[in-house]
Amino acid sequence: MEYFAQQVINGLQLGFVYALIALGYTMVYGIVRLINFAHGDVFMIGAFIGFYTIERYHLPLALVFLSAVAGCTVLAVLIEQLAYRPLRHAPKIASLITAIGVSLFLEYFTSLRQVFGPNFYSFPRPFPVVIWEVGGILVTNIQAVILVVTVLCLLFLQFIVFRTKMGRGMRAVSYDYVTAGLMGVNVNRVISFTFGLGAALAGVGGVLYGIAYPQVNTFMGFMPGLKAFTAAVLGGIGNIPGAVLGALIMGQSETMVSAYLSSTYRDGIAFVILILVLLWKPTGILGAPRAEKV
Amino acid sequence: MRRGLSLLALVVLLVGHFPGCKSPPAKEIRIGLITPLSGDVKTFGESVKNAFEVAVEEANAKGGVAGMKIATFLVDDRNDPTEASNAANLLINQHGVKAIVGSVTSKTTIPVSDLAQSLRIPTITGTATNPKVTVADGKRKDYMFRACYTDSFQGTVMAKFARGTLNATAAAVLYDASNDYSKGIAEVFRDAFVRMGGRVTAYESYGKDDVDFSALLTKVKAAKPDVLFLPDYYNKVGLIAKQAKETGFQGALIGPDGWDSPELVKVAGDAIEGGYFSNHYSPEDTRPEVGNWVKKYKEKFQQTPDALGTLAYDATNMLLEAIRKANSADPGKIRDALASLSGFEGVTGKFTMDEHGDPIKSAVIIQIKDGKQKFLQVVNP
Amino acid sequence: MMLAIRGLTKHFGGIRAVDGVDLTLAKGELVGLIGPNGSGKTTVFNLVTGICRPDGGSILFEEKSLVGLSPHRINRLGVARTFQNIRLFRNLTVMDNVRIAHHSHLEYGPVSALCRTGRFYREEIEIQEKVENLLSIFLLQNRKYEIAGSLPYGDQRKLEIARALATEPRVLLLDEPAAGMNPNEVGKLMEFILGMRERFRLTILLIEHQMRLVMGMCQRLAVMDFGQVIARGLPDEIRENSKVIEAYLGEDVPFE
Amino acid sequence: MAESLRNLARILAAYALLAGSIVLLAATGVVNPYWVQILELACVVAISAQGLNVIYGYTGLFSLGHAAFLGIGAYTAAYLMKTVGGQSQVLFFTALLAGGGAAAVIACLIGLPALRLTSDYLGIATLGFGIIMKVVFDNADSFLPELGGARGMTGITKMTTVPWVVFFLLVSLLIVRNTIHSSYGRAIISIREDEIAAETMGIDTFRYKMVGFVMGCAFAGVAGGLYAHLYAFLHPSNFDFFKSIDILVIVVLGGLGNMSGVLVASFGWIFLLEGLRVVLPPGYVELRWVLIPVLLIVTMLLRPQGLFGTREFPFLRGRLYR
Repeated sequence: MEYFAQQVINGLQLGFVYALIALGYTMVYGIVRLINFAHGDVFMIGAFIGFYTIERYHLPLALVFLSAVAGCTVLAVLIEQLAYRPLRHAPKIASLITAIGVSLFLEYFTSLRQVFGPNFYSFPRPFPVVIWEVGGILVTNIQAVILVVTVLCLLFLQFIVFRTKMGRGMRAVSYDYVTAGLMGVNVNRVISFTFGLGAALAGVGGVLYGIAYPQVNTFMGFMPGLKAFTAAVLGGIGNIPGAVLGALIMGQSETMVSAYLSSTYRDGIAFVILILVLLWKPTGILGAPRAEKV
Repeated sequence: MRRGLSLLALVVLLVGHFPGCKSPPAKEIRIGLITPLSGDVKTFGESVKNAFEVAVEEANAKGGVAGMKIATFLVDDRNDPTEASNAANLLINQHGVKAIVGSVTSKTTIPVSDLAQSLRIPTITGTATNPKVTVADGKRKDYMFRACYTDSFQGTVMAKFARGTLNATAAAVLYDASNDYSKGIAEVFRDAFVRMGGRVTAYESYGKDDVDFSALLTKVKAAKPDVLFLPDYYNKVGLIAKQAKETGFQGALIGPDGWDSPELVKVAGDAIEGGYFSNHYSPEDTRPEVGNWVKKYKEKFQQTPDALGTLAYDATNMLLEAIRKANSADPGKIRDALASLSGFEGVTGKFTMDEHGDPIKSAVIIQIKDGKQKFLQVVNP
Repeated sequence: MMLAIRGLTKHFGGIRAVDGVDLTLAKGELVGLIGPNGSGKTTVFNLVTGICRPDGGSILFEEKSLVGLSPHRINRLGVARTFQNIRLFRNLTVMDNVRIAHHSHLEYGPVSALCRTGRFYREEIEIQEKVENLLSIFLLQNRKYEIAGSLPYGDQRKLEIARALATEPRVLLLDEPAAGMNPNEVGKLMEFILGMRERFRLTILLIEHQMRLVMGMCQRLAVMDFGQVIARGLPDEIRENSKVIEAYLGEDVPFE
Repeated sequence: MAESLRNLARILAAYALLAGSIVLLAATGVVNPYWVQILELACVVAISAQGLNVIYGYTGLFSLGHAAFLGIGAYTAAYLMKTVGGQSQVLFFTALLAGGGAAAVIACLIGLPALRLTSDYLGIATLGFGIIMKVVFDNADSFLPELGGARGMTGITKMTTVPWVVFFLLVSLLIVRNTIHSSYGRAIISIREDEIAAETMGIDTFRYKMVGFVMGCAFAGVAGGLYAHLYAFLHPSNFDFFKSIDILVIVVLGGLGNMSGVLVASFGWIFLLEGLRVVLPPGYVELRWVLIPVLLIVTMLLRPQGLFGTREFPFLRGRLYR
C-alpha cells in the first residue's frame, strides 16, 4: 500500500512536470493549430537561462524565473515572426517543417562550444531539498513547488483566455482567424501574444525542471516536449484543463507501468494506452468532438 | 526523360568534380578520426577529438612517426550508425587515409569496423565496448582494435567486487535499455552475480532521455538490495544517485568506467559519496604517463580529461606506435604491428593485444570519498 | 416508390434537427423541399445519403433500406447529391473531378492499372469520352483542364451537378443549386435541371430558397420548419398555406 | 498491347542506361565508392520518401511513424537472409519483398483501427506506434537473439548494389505513377481533397485510405530491406522518431503529392548532408547540423508549396489517352 502510494506521488511529480510543458503546447496549438516542435527547445533555453542566472550571477529565485520568462518570450516572439508568420497562409505543414527546422537549429546551435556547449551541466539547487515523511511516504518540497506552480499556471491561463480582452481575441482567432480579423481583432498581435504566453510557461517550466532534475543539456528539451505534446493530445489538444489531465494520466501510466509491469516496455505500453484512448475518444478526453458542417 | 538524364549528368559532373583520392605527398601519412561532433553525445565526441589532437600534436612535434608527418582528417558521425559508415567511407575512399581512430559509441563503431575490415584499413577505437566491434558472429575482424575493456570484462569485475569485497548478497541493476554499453554491462553483471551465488532482486531499465527515475528507484528500494549497479555514463548516474538518495535508498552504489568524470560529483553531490566504480587508472597513479597527460590536457582545455578522452588518447598513441614499429604507411603492415603490440605503456595502463584485438590490462576499483576519487584496489582479468 | 422516408428522426444534443419526417418520391418526380434556415432540410439529405445515421425512422430506396449504410454504398445503389456549400475537389482539374465520380463503375482492376494493359487504355479513353460528353452538356468542355477551385461560382455549382451525375444515379438530391446565382442564371439552371431529368430519367429532390425556381418547376412541395414537415402539396396550395407564411415570417419574404 | 510493350522497352532502356552508367562510372573510378554509397543511400531514401508521399502527399494521412515501417522491413529482410544463409540474389529479392510484405501486414493491423482518426490525431497515433516499435526493436533480442536489440544486428551480408537500388527506385516510381494516374489514384487523391465528397461520390474512402497507407508502408519496408543490406548493420536508432521526421521533411520539401519534387528532394537532402562534409573546411565540421536547419527554414519560407509545386517530370506526368 505504501509502495503504491509512493508510486502515485512519483507519477504526480512526473505528470505535473509534463503538464507545465503541455500547457504551452496546447495554448499555441489551440490558437494557430500548429504543432510547435520548437516549444521543447524554448523550454531548454529557459532551463539554461535559469542555469546561468543562478550559477553565474547568483540572482534571487524570483529574478531567475523572471529572466527565464522574459528570455523565452522574446525568443518565441522572434521565432514566430521570422519562421511562422510568413507561412500563415501556406498549408499548416509548411510551418510544421519550419518548426522542426527551428528546433534542430536551437539544439545544434546552442550545443556549439561558443554558445552553451555540449556538456551536461549540473543545475545548482537554489534552495535545499527537504524531504517530509507522511505515513511512510516520502514527499519533497520540490514536488510541492511543482504542484503549486503548475496549478497557478493553469488558473492564470484560464483567467487570460476566459476573462480578458486578449483572451476573447484568442478564442476568436482560434475559431476562425480570417473572420476574427474582419471583426477587428488584431490577429498578428493575438498570435504573437499566444506564442509569448506559451514561451513564458516554457520558461517557468524550464527552470522548475532544472530544479527537479538538476542537469541541463541542449538536447534536453525535445523528448519532454514530445511527451508533453502527446499528453496534450491525450487530454484533447487546445483544451487547457485537458492538457493537465492528459499530462497527469501520462505521468501515472508511465510510473505505474514501471512499478507493476515492465520498465523495459514502459514507453511502449504508455503509448499503447494513448492510442487506445484516442480510438475511444478520437479528439482526446476533454476535446470537443470534431463536427464538420456538411 | 531527357531532362531527367541531363540532371543525372549534372550530378555525375558534380560528383566527379570533388577531389578524388590523390596520392599523398611522400612524407605524409593520413589518419582519420570519426567522432560525434554534433548531436546528443557531442560532449564525449569533443573529449575524444581533443585527446586525438593532443596525441597527434605530440607526435608531429617530435617530427612525426616513421619519418612521416601526420595529416589528420576529422569527420562527424552525429552518433548515427548511417552517418558513421558514410564518414568512414569518405575517409578511406575520398581522403585516402591509411588508418582510422574511432568511433566513440558501439553503435557507430560497428558499421565503421565492418567497412574498415572490408577495405583493409586498420582501425582502433578508444571507447566502443561491445564485443561485436572486434568479433561478430564468430568472425574476427582482424583490422579492428580497441583500447577499452569489453562489456563482459567490467560486468564480471564489478560482480566479483560486489560479491567478494562488499559481501553483497542482493543486487539491483538500473540500465539504459537503448544504450548498448549500458545494456551490455548490465547483462554480464547480472549473470555473473547470480553465478557467484548472489541474487538480483531488481533489474530495471529506463530510456535514453529519461530524467525521472523515482518510479524505478521506489521499486528498487522495495527490493532491498545491498548494492545498486548503475552501468551508464556520469551524467545519468549523477541524476540517478541524487534521486536515489531522495527516495531514501541506503545501499552502496557501484558502476563501471562511465562514471569517470569530475562532473559526476558535481551533479550528484554527496549522494554519490562512498560509491565504487571500476576504471582503467587512478588519478593517484604516480606513473609519469598519467601526470603528463592530465597536466597537458588541463593546460590546453582548462578541464580534467574524462575516461573517454583518456582512452582515445591511448588508442591514438597505440596506433602511432604501431606505425612507428611498422615503419611504413602500408595499412597491412600497420595492422600487423597493432596486433603484435605488447607491453605498451599508456595512460590507462599497460596494453597487450589479445587475439581478438581487445587489450589485456588490469582494472582498478575506485571509491568516491569526500568528493574525490580514491584508489581502492587492483583487479586482474 | 423510388424513395420513401418514414418517421425520420435525428437529434443533435437536445435539438431535434429532424423530427418524424415523412416524404416520398415517385419515379421521375421532381419534389421541392423548402423551409426557413435551420429547419432541418440539409440534415434530411445527410440522413438519406448516409453522412449521419438517423435516430429513428426508415429510408427506403427502391424498397431497400438505406439506414446504416455508408455513403459510398448508398451512392452505388443510385443516390447522388450536391452540397449547399460546394464541396468540389478544389485542387484537381474539372476533368478529374468528374472522372473520380466514375470510379464506382470502373471495370479494369488494379493490376491492369499498374501494368498499363490494353484494357486500361481502352477504358480510360471511354471514361474520358463520357466525361467530355457530360461536360459539354454543362457547357464546361472548354474548362476541362482548369483547376476546379478557380472556376466562377456558377460553374462550380454546375460542375458539382455534373460530378454527381457521373456516378449514374437514379435519385439526385440537389442542395440549393441556385444559391448565389442571378435571376438570369437561375432561369437557365431551371431549364437545365428539367432537361437533365428528361435525359437521365432522374428522380430529383431539391432544396431551394429561390421560390421562383421551386414554384416554377417542382411538381410537389414539402415545407419544413423546426425539423417537421408542416405542409405538403402542389405549389399553388403551398403558396396559400398560412402555416408556411407564418414559418417564413421574419425571413426574407419567399414569394416575390 | 503494342503500347504496353513499347512502354516496357522504354522502361528497360532507361533502367539499363541509368544503372549501367553509374556502374560504369564507378568501375572506371570516376566516381569513388564513397559517392556510390551515398547514391545508393539516396535511392533507398527516395523509395521510402515516395512511400510517405503516397500516404501523406496523395492520401492525405498525416503519418509521423514512417521510419518504424522502414525498420520492420529492414529487420524482416535481414533476419530472413541471415537465417536462411547464403548470398543468392533470388533469396535477396525474396527477402526484400518479404520485408515489404511484413511492413504491409503491420500497416494493415495498425491502419484498421487508426485510420479512423483524422489529421493531427492520426499523426500522434502513428508517432506513438513509431515509439512502440522503437521499444520493440530495442528489446528484440529478448525474443529473437539474432536481431541484436539495442546492441545492434550484425552479420548481415552487403547485398545492395547500384542495379538493385535503381531497379527498386524505378519500380516504385512506376507503381506510384501508374497508380496515381489511374482511377484508383484519383480515388485516393479525392480522400485528401474532401473525404465526405469522395464518400458521396461512391468512393469507399476507408478502403482507399488503407490502400494508400499499406502501399506507402510496403515501400518503406522494401527500402528498409535495401538499407539493411547496404550498411550491413541495423540499430534501433536508425528507425526512431527523428528518422521519421527526416522523411517527412523530404516529402514536404519536395512538395506533397509531387513525385518529381520528392525524388529530387530525397537526393538533395542526402547529398546536402554528405556534401557539407566535403565542402566545410576542417575545423567547421560541427557546423554541418547548424547549417542544415537554416537551409531547411529558408527553403520552406521561399517554397512553401514544395520545390516543384505541381509540375512533374515528363515521364511522371499523367496523360490523356486518345
